[in-house]
Amino acid sequence: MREITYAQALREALREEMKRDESVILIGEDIGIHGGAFSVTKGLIEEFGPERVRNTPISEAGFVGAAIGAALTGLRPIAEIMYVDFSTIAMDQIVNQAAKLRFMTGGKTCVPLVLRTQGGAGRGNAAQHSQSLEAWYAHIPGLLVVMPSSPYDAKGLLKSSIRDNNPIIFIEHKLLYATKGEVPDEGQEYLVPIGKADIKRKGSDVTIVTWSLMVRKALSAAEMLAEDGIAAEVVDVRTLRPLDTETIVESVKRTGRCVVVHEACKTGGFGAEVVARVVEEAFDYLDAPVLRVAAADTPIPYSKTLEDWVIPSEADIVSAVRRVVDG
Amino acid sequence: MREITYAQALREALREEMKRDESVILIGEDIGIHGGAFSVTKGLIEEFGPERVRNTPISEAGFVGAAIGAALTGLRPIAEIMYVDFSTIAMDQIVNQAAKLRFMTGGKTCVPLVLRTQGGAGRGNAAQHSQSLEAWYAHIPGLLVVMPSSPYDAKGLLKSSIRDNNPIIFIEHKLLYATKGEVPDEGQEYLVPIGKADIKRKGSDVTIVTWSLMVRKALSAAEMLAEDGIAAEVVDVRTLRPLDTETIVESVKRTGRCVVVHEACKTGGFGAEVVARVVEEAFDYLDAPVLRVAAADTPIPYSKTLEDWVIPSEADIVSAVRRVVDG
Amino acid sequence: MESREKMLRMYRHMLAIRQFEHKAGDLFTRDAVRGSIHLYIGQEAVAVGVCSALEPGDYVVSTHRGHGHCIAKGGRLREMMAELLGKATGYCKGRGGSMHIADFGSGILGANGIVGGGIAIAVGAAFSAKYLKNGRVSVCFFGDGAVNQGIFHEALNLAAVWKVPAIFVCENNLYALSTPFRDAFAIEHVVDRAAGYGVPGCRVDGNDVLAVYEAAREACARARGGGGPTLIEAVTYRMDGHFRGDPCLYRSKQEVEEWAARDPITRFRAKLIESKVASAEELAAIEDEVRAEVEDAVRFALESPDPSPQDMLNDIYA
Amino acid sequence: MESREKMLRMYRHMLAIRQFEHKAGDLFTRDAVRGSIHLYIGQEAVAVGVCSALEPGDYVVSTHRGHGHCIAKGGRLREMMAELLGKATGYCKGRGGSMHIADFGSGILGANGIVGGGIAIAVGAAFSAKYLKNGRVSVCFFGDGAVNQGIFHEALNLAAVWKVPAIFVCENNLYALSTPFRDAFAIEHVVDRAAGYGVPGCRVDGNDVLAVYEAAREACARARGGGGPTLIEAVTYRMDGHFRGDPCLYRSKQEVEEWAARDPITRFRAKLIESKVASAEELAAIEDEVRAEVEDAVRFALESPDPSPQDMLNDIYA
Ligand SMILES: Cc1ncc(C[n+]2csc(CCOP(=O)(O)OP(=O)(O)O)c2C)c(N)n1
Ligand SMILES: Cc1ncc(C[n+]2csc(CCOP(=O)(O)OP(=O)(O)O)c2C)c(N)n1
Ligand SMILES: [Mg+2]
Ligand SMILES: [Mg+2]
Repeated sequence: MREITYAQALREALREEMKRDESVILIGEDIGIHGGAFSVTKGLIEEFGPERVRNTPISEAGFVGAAIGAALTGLRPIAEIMYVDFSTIAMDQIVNQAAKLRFMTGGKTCVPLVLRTQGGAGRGNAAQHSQSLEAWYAHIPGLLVVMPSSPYDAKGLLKSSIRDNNPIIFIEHKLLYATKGEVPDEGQEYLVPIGKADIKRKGSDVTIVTWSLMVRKALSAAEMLAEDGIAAEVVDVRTLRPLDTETIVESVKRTGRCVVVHEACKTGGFGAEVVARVVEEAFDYLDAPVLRVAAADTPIPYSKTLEDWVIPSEADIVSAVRRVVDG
Repeated sequence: MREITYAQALREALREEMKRDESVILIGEDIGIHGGAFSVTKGLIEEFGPERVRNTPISEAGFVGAAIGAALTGLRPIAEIMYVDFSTIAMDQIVNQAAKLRFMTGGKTCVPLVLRTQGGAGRGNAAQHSQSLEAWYAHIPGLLVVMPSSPYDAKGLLKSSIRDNNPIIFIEHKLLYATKGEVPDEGQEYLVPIGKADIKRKGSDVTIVTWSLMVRKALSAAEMLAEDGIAAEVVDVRTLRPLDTETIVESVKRTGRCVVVHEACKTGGFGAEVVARVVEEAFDYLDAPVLRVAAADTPIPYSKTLEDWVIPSEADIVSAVRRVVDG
Repeated sequence: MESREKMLRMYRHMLAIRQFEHKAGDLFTRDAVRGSIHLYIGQEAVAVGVCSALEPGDYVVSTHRGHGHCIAKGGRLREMMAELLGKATGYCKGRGGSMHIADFGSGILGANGIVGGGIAIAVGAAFSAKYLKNGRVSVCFFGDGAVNQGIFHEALNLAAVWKVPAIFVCENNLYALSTPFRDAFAIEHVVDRAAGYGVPGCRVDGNDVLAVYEAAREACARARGGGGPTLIEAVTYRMDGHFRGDPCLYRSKQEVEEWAARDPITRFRAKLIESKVASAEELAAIEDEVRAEVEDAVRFALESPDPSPQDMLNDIYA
Repeated sequence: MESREKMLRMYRHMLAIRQFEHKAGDLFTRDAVRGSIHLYIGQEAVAVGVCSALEPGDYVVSTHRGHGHCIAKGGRLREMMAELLGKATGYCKGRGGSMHIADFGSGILGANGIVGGGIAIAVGAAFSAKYLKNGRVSVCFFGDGAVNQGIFHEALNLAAVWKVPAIFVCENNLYALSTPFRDAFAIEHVVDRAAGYGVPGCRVDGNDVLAVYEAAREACARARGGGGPTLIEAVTYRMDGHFRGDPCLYRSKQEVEEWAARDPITRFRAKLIESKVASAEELAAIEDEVRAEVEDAVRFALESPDPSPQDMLNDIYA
């Protein structure tokens, strides 16, 4: 199979779905000739024109609201919020409107809206451009939350999201755009189902549950652990809401140990939800406490020394696994 | 001691602190002659004048931002957001500005801001006026989150919050305003420390960890359980950030069992964080899985039948406790 | 002058709103309606004037004070009243209540509990009309209070830049809850803001249904002709409190009485008789019919079953 | 005409910004600066013109393109450069970087990574000045792009209604990242929005430091005199990309060249010589001094230690 980047994979998903369905449109800041802050929409305005690739003024609340209105009336908009940090500005529209409209009106409509955004640290973008806010969205009934870790998943999940009739928060990671991975040729269409975790590595000693960029770090950590004879299973949840609890719990029942890894701050992060579910459903199988490896509870600092210290490393994962394995 | 309502207790805290310190001002919608949506600020504009009790246009982001600016430059504003649901509109100001300003600028300033708001269901206010969003705020380093359950705590914690130099999300509950409880006379000043849980009932069989309105339900449930010979300890965390993990863990180590109760939706609620900490720090003491009793994962419905079904009841708490006690 | 039929339909709708609201208020007072309701009494000419200029396919986005818009756009009283009573037969099957009534079949995209929350949504509906070339327009109602929300600004600008067929109708009833207009604005009129977006603005007597209708017709013509959005300021007054139960400490009895003298229904009724569109008897007959309809709606609502929690969870995700 | 001393200080500040930015850009290209930086090159006359009208105690709230405002308001180059390099000696001890530099002692309340994020904060500072009666004014800088954020609208209205001593300075550099002004507005000028808030507006050549200074002086006088806020639109151009590394696909080389011909520093320099405020030699001496200062700042920054994670967590809570 050919290898392409995560950014290319996303672009292909957008292109293919826009070609397939005229009701799919893009809305966002600088997504036209500039191609978006991470070049994901590069070339699309040339191919599909400015009516379908709509650059907007800097008005996150306004254009997300407009995307909701368009979704209610026959279109399938994909709105792009440049950094997940800026989604705070559109929070009423996302959480009080998009997420709840179907329910509040008795299930008589739906809001087929994909909100693409990206988060995460690692580039020195500092506290207002580096957050991992997935826990907020995963707490809101009515939303789906998708966080792919590989080009393959990114493409397949974005296509599924565009075809889904619910509002979906699709969170990419700024450090993943340039990463490469195998993706079927453009002719060979595939979808990745929403709500299905993927076991990215098999193992019998401990279950590492993770998502987004941390999947890569968990896989490296698993390599390191393998050298010490510890076989770690890496479960990439891929979608946080709905969470594929079954796959996680089934894995933990086999391994008896679990470590949850995410880049968001530890306190109140979605890792806690994973822990709570594992405890609720597999308590009797647990040979050790379920631990979390997550960012320190601080805004993301600018300097490299500080940022590196805050974000979980492979070594942090290895040491947490050792703690649950060695007791 | 005299008994006053939660709303009165809050009003006394505001009055006393405004009298004590001229830099304390109030900003919010309809807090003047109308006295606020829940009458907490009733009479204050008459007493302190419109310069200190500032009615604002309907501009949540704007007036929260203004409160931040005032806090940076010598005042101690208390901003009121009528329903926590509307805080979504001010989310950038709260989370990207207020919470991070001190850190981002190297600890060289502080933001002494109290953001009073109220949440919760139970009055048929439906999906956009009934949320419990504390988990969001508790996830953000730089914020403190306070949620008192009694008039005594409400007054003492609001006074402490006003004197604190950090941005504080102070979340009241719409069903608590009319509830009564003992509070020292106005002359007898007291403060309740931020970050200290309160054991509202002693017990040796199970620890119920909870906050806000659910403390009352947990206490009733504990009464019912006592009749069956089950002694439940009820820990009111009072502040979610910082969370008094020590008191919780110490209690669980004594009882060996824990149930967390909150009104927010279960998935991604702050209960998961409590579970994760208990598992991290008291795993070896646990005789049963830690369970959560929380709202169903749905937007809050309007009809009474539906709303009652969604919100945790005393019976739900009793049955969860039975499950962890009976195994 | 519009056709007799059209004018009588306007009258009927205004009456239906008024009587519906009176009943809703009573039911609230009797605790049959929960939460809070915001009655439209006194503002009927705005909803009816605007919606009379619309086609069935056109969109309307409403507010917390939304019953009037819904009725004027063709919403059915039975399902509305049942919703207020939280019944399974209500528009939202009891999930939404007063502030979330929608009727997608009639182009009613929903009331909204968030002040200003619907404004951008209306722009999106207008965009889709333009994109799909279906000739529809999208109307957004909102109060004077909502004008100071950031989303008003963003949405109006977006509509202007995208040149979509959106009509922004500000019902300036002089108060946002307890806040008088003069305390929330440093300008005379809401419509003074239109020029800042390059949008035509128009200020109209919101208690004169025909004046509102004319303004809306002009805005519709502009929108359908590709001329983009319009901002209409309809000056009116709410006769009830902000919500049922509001002590109204912020306004004088005298002011309320002055506005009572400008009641939009009384005025329109007088006009219909004066201009011989209809006789007093004919209008009385309409009044009786409307009363019966509203009573039927109340009966329907009261007799309807409560929703069951079981099927509720199916309405969260599509 | 202002005093010679004042004019030379303006010139010095403009130069300092220009040279600081060139160095910062170089350091970014050499990977010594992380994240992204937005250079102020070409816009120096705005920051310097405005800040020259301010007193030391006055407040300034800045943006993602904030180095210029900081220098103009009296920020120290060493701590600024150290911050760009993420050093312990930087203004923010390496926690903030380019977009969060603040110097509370100089009234600089902080740059901001959120477009529009600081506008309401400036209104709050203006409010506190009014409340505390300390005679200060609060200036908020923001770009044309920020004008379409809801918070601009809310903040401007709040300032007008509260009549606080706030000065809103829009640096209209014709683009918001890749979006040209005409694609984001259906009006000619940003200042066309002022009337909608009851706020006096004024449009000025943002590449003419004395014109900006005059406009700011007038706004300050109004603010200090209790006359409330002013909206100033300073038309200018950024000579570099939106951020360092921007391919600038959205604008033509010709346009860039046209603006290069209107360079604010070259113009001011010519004016100073022409009006005999200073000789070319005197100005060259200033240039040398500034160059030395900037080089000193770079040296200081490069030689400074990295911050340590240990004491970082103390800066989250007060
Ligand atoms: C974002 C938000 N802020 C505040 C409220 C509370 N609230 C509901 S209606 C209202 C006043 C609205 O005034 P206006 O827009 O003039 O409409 P009117 O009630 O006069 O019809 C307020 C403050 C709300 N529902 N949403
Ligand atoms: C809320 C928000 N949206 C988008 C961005 C990304 N962004 C940073 S600067 C910028 C353009 C700002 O344009 P303008 O306000 O004109 O300032 P300029 O860059 O021209 O100085 C954008 C879109 C952001 N930082 N914050
Ligand atoms: Mg109003
Ligand atoms: Mg610009």
